[in-house]
Amino acid sequence: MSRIILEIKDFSMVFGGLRAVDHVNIHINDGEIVALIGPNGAGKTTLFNCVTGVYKPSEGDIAVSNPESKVIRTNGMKPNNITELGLARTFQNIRLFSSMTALENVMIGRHPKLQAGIFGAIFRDKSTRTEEKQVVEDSLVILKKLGLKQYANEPASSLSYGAQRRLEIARAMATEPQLLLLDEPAAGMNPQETKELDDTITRIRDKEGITILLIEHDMSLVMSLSERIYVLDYGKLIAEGSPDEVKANPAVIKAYLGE
Amino acid sequence: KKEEGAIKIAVVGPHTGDLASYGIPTIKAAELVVADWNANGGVLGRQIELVIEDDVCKPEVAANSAAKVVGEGVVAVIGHICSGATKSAMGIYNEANLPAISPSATNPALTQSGNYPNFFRTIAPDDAQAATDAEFIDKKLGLKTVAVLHDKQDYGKGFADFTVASLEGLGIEIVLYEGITANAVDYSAILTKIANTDAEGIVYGGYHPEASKLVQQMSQMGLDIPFISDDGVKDNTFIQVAGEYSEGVYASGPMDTSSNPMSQKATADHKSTYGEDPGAFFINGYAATIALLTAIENAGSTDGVAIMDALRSNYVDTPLGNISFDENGDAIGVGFAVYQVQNGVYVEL
Amino acid sequence: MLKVDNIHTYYGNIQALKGISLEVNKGEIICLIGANGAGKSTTLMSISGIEPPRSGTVILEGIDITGMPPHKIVTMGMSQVPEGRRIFPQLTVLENLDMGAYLRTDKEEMKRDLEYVFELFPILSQRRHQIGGTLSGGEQQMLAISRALMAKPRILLLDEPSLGLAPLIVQQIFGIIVRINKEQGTTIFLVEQNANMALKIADRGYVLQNGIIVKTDTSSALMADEEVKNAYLGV
Amino acid sequence: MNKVLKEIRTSALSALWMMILTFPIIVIKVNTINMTVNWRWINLMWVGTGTFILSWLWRYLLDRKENGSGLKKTDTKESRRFSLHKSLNDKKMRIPVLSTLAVLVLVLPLLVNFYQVSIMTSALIFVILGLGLNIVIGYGGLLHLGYAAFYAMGAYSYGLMYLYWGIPFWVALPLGAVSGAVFGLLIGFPVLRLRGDYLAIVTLAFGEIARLVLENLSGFTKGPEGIAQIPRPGFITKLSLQGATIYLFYICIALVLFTIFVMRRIEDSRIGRALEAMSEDDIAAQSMGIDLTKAKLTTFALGAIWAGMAGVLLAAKTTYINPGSFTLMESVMILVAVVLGGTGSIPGVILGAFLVTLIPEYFRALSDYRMLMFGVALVVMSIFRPQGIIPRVRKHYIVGEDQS
Amino acid sequence: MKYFLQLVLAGLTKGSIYALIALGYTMVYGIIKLINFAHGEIYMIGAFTALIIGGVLQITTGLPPVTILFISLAAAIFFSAGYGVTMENIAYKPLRKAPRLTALISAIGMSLVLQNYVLLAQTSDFLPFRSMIPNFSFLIPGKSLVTTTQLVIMITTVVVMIFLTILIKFTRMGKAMRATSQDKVMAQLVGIDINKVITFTFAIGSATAAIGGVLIANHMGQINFYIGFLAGIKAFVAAVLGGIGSIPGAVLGSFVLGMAESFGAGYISSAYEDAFAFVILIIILIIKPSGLMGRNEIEKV
Ligand SMILES: Nc1ncnc2c1ncn2[C@@H]1O[C@H](COP(=O)(O)OP(=O)(O)OP(=O)(O)O)[C@@H](O)[C@H]1O
Ligand SMILES: Nc1ncnc2c1ncn2[C@@H]1O[C@H](COP(=O)(O)OP(=O)(O)OP(=O)(O)O)[C@@H](O)[C@H]1O
Ligand SMILES: [Mg+2]
Ligand SMILES: [Mg+2]
Repeated sequence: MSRIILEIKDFSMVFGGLRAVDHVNIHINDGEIVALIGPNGAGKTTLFNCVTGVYKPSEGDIAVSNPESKVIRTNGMKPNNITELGLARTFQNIRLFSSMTALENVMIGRHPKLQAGIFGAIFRDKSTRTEEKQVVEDSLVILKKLGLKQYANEPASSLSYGAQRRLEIARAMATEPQLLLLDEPAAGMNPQETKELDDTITRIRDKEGITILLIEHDMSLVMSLSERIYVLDYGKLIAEGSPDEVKANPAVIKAYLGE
Repeated sequence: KKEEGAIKIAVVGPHTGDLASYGIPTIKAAELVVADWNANGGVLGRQIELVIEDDVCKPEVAANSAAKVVGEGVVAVIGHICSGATKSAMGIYNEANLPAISPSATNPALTQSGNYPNFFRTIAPDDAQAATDAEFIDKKLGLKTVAVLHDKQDYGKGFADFTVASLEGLGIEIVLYEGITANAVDYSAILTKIANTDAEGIVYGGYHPEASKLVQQMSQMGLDIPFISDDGVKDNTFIQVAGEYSEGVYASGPMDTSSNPMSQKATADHKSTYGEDPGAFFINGYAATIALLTAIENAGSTDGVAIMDALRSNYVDTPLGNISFDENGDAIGVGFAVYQVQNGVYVEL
Repeated sequence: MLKVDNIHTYYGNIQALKGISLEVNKGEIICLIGANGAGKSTTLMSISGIEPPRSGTVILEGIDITGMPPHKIVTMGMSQVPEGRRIFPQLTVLENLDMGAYLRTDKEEMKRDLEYVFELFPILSQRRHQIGGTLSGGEQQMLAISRALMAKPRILLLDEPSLGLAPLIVQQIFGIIVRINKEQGTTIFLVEQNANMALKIADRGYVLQNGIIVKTDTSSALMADEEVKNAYLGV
Repeated sequence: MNKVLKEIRTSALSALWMMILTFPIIVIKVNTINMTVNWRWINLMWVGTGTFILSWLWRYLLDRKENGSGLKKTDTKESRRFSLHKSLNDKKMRIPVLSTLAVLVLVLPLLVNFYQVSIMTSALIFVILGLGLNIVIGYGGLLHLGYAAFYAMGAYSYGLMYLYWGIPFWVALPLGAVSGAVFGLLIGFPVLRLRGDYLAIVTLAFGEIARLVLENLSGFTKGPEGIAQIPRPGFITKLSLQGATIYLFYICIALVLFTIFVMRRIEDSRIGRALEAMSEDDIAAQSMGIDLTKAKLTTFALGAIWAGMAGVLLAAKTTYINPGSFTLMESVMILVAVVLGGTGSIPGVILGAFLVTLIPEYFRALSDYRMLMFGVALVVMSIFRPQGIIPRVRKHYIVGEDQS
Repeated sequence: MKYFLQLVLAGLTKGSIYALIALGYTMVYGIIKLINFAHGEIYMIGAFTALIIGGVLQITTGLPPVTILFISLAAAIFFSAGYGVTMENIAYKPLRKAPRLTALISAIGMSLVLQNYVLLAQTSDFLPFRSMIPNFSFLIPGKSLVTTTQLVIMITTVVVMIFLTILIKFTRMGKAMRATSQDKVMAQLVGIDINKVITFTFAIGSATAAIGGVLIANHMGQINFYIGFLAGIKAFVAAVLGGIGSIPGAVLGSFVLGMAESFGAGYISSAYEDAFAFVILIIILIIKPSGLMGRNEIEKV
């Protein structure tokens, strides 16, 4: 039995009168690829926002376990502290540091893994120097993994949409997460590009052992990639199971898939 | 040393920015005097040339302006206008051995501390003025309690502080002592506060723009107690701006200049040349320029030490009267009197 | 109806369009496909005057609109669903829709059209007083499309209308596009990544690569084209 | 030909409009006391002709800027302008260029007169201020309108410590930096949640409060009267004014070099990157593990250190300080230096600081028109160099040869 | 109690004065998010124009003061609007796509230009601004509480606020203004002529400033070329305190400032008058980081 990395218990998020997420229970095991799907406005992104600390959950519990299986409750924690626990994410509306280069974007991702403080920066002692060198190297490696190396010195804003989406993944990976949360990584990509993304994500899980939770509306990607699927509708969990189970679930077909 | 060409004299003060109206009249005064003298053959047989520099009344800019005019080879300085700027500039003039005559810097330390040996002024220091006012309040007005306001600036606060000291010495009670914000749009709150004390009069240290707003609002509020102020208010602009509200206001200032023919001439010249009435410290600037040029004439040279000696040892006729300068650089003969606005003119009491 | 002739568009010193020519006839659905960064969005922006081309001409119904300010072009009956949705973030859903109908004065008709878009997207109706900026991604996309419909355009430019929408809605969207094309005779110029779907409903298509049109044909021919299949259809 | 006619028409219309617009203020001068009106019709002619010519020139230049005609020309200009910057990055050129510069700077005070040294020192102090504010605005992306308060902290640290304990310059300098930093942290805490212009206004408020306190606590700070006779730094013995000024000039040079050195290091470090990430997108930055609280406080403290030092230098240079030197306008001018030169760009900010201090000085020849022309210069430079005069150039990392 | 009421009135007076300037400020600020440093100068030019035109009329004609007041007010509105629009055209329009801070520098430059232009063309001195507002006889009994000018200022503030609110909320132009302020590109794509909208906004904002200039000058009794600087800063503070772009917010922010200053001066010390205003400002913004009436800047992530 593998360890549960993320456990969401009886969790709700309320905006004014609107219950965007309604008593949801979700758990993610170490090493899985899990998808979260559902109609527009179902509350998927909101769930991500709460898990990563951007919003404060209204009710319920969110807990993350670290590699030593110590369980830490993260409700109300700041996003940066959650990142330090090994959660990293991408954003549905791309949020890169747009005037920084692709490489610098990834270097920012390395931030929590580095030590150098202000005095290190100014005096640039030996350890800082090696660290700095290491950051550049490590970041380049990550860029290469996502096929972005040729854009290393380009400002992020000048990359095409698809490249920007991949750069978001690269930046999130730079924090060395145990769990990577991807919000619609294939949006704006054509079917060919989506296929390449499929391979990339599989590789990240297999090679790096990073667990993945993704939101996606592209069913071809979801079905081929994920091992388990959660379906949200109007904030409520309406289905859970393997791709085949979900595909055949009448409630899901009615609310989401169509036909 | 080259003894040919024009003799250069610097005029330094705020010529742009919020305090420009205190600096520009002195330029005009100097220009008028110099034009007069140049028409009559200049000084020491040489023409006089003005070097005009802006210091915005800021110490750090004043230091640069001072360095600039020293570099231009001026022989003396008319200025600066603000005491703070003057203090930062004086070090440079001392070093270069240049006398500086200010028409308006009234901070007592400038003459009394001994730190600024090259400094002269054609205006009395704050403490002397304050003493005059305090005595007037005590003897003539017979007030027992007063409220003291100032504009939180160098000049106004200095005056207010010295007045408070003098008044307390005379046993008059200060029921309120506060700074007000210069340039504010309304003073009803502080005036209301004063109305709620038993102050029999208001002493204000500062300049005329705030004073005219204060008296206007006092009258509108029906706060009918004497308003006593300083030389910054004893200015015709005050009467023009405050109009009817200025009636009855007391202000101290140098003794009887309006009847002085030189002063009348200076004002008339200003009107004919610039088409308007002169502004603040115009007469002081005029007197400073005359005193300086006369001193150069008397010294027979443009050497700083000689000029300073001449300033100290000779009396000269100026619109301020017949004046000279004492050891510290304060003008002798620039006494103070208290005036009151009566029928739209300041009348000496 | 719309004729684009050899336009070159730059972002600063970077050339994004390198001589694009295309034609859209009245009543057609035309689809433009291409990889990320090919210049699809730029083409739309150049047509609508936001990024006017440095050279070349754009002709709308016989009138040269090159270099015309965008709002004038809109007056001529063109409307756009831009890339990135561009919802007015501080306005409510209703206000956003109202803004779409900025140029219209026919109050009664507008009311009916409002009912129409709410019928198309019931979720918007539920969210009608919510601030646009807080809508979910897909809801915003629906709002952007509805807003463009509210203008009752004669020609509609759509930049990736299906982006971020649930499969069910995607099918609906394409249905709607066909419907307004058929029912109201609106000419459609469609940019899509979901090329399979787009070509299915389009009459003709253009393929854009690095700022140049490399292919144009009927939709069925393009769908059968090997190169197109490999590069864009993912089969 | 048609085009020329059209241009003439537009210019004529602009001229006419400006003549109407400026009419009351330019032409009429009333004296409500003497009840006289002075009509200065001649001025209208100046406005008319001036606008006619300038509007033509203006449109020509704007057109050139927009449409990039003469693109090549600006390109070469660009490369020339950056040549210093470039040659500094070129290893072979670095040593000769730097040493020439060094020699030039070292002998400068001996070549020019006292005034020039004095304004150069002022400019150098402003460079330090500009670089310090650049941390807050350029890197941290926080619009700070109360920077003069930090500057005042430094100046008053020296002024007061000298006044009460006779502490000398060299002790005051680091203490000024420390008090700046402490003050920066104090301001930093309450404003953590604020963004954009809401932050700007609160910093403005802090700046003004600081000045008001200096003004009103006259028992302690000497109030508006200010602190006079602050000593210039002495070198072994007390120096003459000339000597002290030149000495201070060298001290400023050294501190500017030190500042540049530190700035370059910060810019290119983990901390610098974190600040920049925060300024670009704070939510994404937080999601990358950056602690915003820490980053913001660091920004304020780091920025304030330099203002503190600059303040000590100012006090030493003018020997007199009063609250009037630390007004909102001062904060604004430092901001102008940063943005005009190029937000985030070290050489840009340096140039900006020089321009902001030296333009008004060298415009002295224009006398009355000095500040008018300075204003015009600001508008024109903003429009024709919107990214700053020397925009920031990002570091280019060598990606390695293998293209696999 | 009477003292308290007097302070409230003093605060109201000050508040309405600030509001009159802040209203125009917040219009422009709301739409192009520019910290318009030169707004205060437009206000100053309004006052100067009224002084000049009023003076000329007074000297050369025998019109009654009220007529002169209205003519010079009209002139002030016309010319201030003209200056505002021209300034936008020259100094801000080319910077629409530039970084915000660059536009701010241009505004600072413009402010210096206008200040020194008036300084050079007119004078550095304070000029008396004769009150042109006749005294209402029904106010005479309560003279110590409120003067005619104060009353006129307060009423005008309310009227202008209502007018602007209606303009923005209910008119087509207002709709266009809101769209333009949020997304200029999209505004164009729904058919809005953003140049026209921005020009209009500057015209209205400047006209409001002119009204402020004339009335406030009436109240203060004097003007010079520098009065705009502080006015502009206070307007900026009030506008931000109220919530950027919110018309009622600007008025509320102004009243809070006015009251803070009045009570600070009345109960503690007028030396720290401004400091109280700023302290209140800081406290309010710490509690409510997007101003009193500002919509919380919701950011959907
Ligand atoms: N800050 C907010 N304030 C008010 N309502 C909000 C806020 N954020 C989200 N909502 C609402 O909550 C619901 C869930 O939004 P969410 O973004 O989580 O949807 P989603 O499942 O990610 O949809 P999509 O697939 O379209 O991105 C939506 O109806 C949205 O309008
Ligand atoms: N604002 C901009 N500044 C500079 N370059 C830009 C800008 N917008 C687009 N580009 C560049 O222009 C080219 C065309 O971009 P465009 O957005 O038109 O592509 P697209 O075909 O719409 O791609 P996508 O599928 O990613 O939306 C790209 O190389 C892009 O990097
Ligand atoms: Mg979502
Ligand atoms: Mg696109």
